[in-house]
Amino acid sequence: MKILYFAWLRTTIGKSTEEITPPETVKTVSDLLDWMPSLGENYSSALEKRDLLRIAINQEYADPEHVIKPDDEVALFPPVTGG
Amino acid sequence: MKILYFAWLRTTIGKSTEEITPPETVKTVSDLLDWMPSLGENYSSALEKRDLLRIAINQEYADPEHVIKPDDEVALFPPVTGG
Amino acid sequence: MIKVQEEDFDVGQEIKNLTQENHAIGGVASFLGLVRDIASNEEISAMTLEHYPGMTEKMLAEIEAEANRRWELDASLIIHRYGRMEPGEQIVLVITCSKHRKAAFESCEFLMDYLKTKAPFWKLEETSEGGKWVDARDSDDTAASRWIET
Amino acid sequence: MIKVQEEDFDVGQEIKNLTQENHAIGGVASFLGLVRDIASNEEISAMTLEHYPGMTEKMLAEIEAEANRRWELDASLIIHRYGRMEPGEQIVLVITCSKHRKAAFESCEFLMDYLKTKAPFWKLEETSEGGKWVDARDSDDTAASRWIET
Repeated sequence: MKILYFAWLRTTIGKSTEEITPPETVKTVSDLLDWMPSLGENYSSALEKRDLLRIAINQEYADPEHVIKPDDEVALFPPVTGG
Repeated sequence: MKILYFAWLRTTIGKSTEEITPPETVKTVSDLLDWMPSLGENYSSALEKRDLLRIAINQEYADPEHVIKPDDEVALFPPVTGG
Repeated sequence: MIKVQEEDFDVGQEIKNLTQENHAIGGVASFLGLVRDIASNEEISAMTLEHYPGMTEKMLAEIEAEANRRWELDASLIIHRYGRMEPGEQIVLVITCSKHRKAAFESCEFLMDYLKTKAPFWKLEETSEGGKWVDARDSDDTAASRWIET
Repeated sequence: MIKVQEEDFDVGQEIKNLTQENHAIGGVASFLGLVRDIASNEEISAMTLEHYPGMTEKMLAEIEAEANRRWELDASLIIHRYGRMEPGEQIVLVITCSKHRKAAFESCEFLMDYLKTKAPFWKLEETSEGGKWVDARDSDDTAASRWIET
């Protein structure tokens, strides 16, 4: 699964994109966010403000209950501040 | 007293400005509009839609009760349609 | 700033003039009014705008001062043309500049609504049947009445 | 029309491009966002806008389609820049063209409000203390929530 990070999530995790293969128990966005801190301290630190995060699946906003599939493009980012 | 006409008031009356000297009984804008039709048919025809007219005294909007003085600049015109 | 003129104007240049010296400005709202080729289902070949020189400038300056009293603006501009114009030509431009977008949007709309009901301009439209004075629209009074402070 | 680009843009030219072929347009509302030199009482020397290529275009196109569904527009345009910009530089431009001014004003404000809360852009401000990611503002959510159809 391709995953992308933006803004302070990108700088805290230290990369803008990566391929990950979560365990089979990870079925939804929420499961993914539960599992990610196990990847390292930078991940757990980035996910501390988890309630603030926005999630997009295949470039559309998604809820925590959204089911993710292996070939999805998943993006994690803070609330947007453009305009 | 200087008087100005604009838009269809100007074309109906047939002039854009003139000097008039109303009788002493004309004290307010309302009195002026009562008296003007006596100036000719073009005036009475222009003042038929009297309730629609807007009045400005010295380039500020004025009510019918506004008292007019001999050296005032009085303007009569239809509702504005700029912009 | 108020400009009542016969000549055309350049929207981009006017925005630049207002903003280039002031980097506190975050938002610029503008409205540009154009001559339409159709009005009340009739084809318009041209339009002539009559105005009341002197009172026009006075009313526009009053309206602009009122907007600056109600909103915190860094700059504002009203340009209104008079004379003969053809479809597609620019008639009026209102620009408001502020730190934040809400003040810029609201004051720009306020200026247009007030200008429509207060500024002494009258449109004469040329159709195939000759010249016709445009009637004022009730919807303009309604739009302006929103801004009455209670 | 949607443009997501690093280069600057010319407001006057963009308005001309949208309006010159269509003389049914009577009103053009626009909003231009500029880089401010002060934010939260700190001096800003520059700003970098990060975005999510692909999703940005998709979201802006969705927002624009929604505006065209809600209002009768003759033309609309959103330009949003990304990359590094200094105070005074142009960030975003929204233009809406309609027969009447109310539709133009409302849809322009709608587009800005939605863009502010939906389009995946993030601002990094450079101050004397280094780079700082800008926090989202509650007032932007409030502004966008006005447009929820009930």
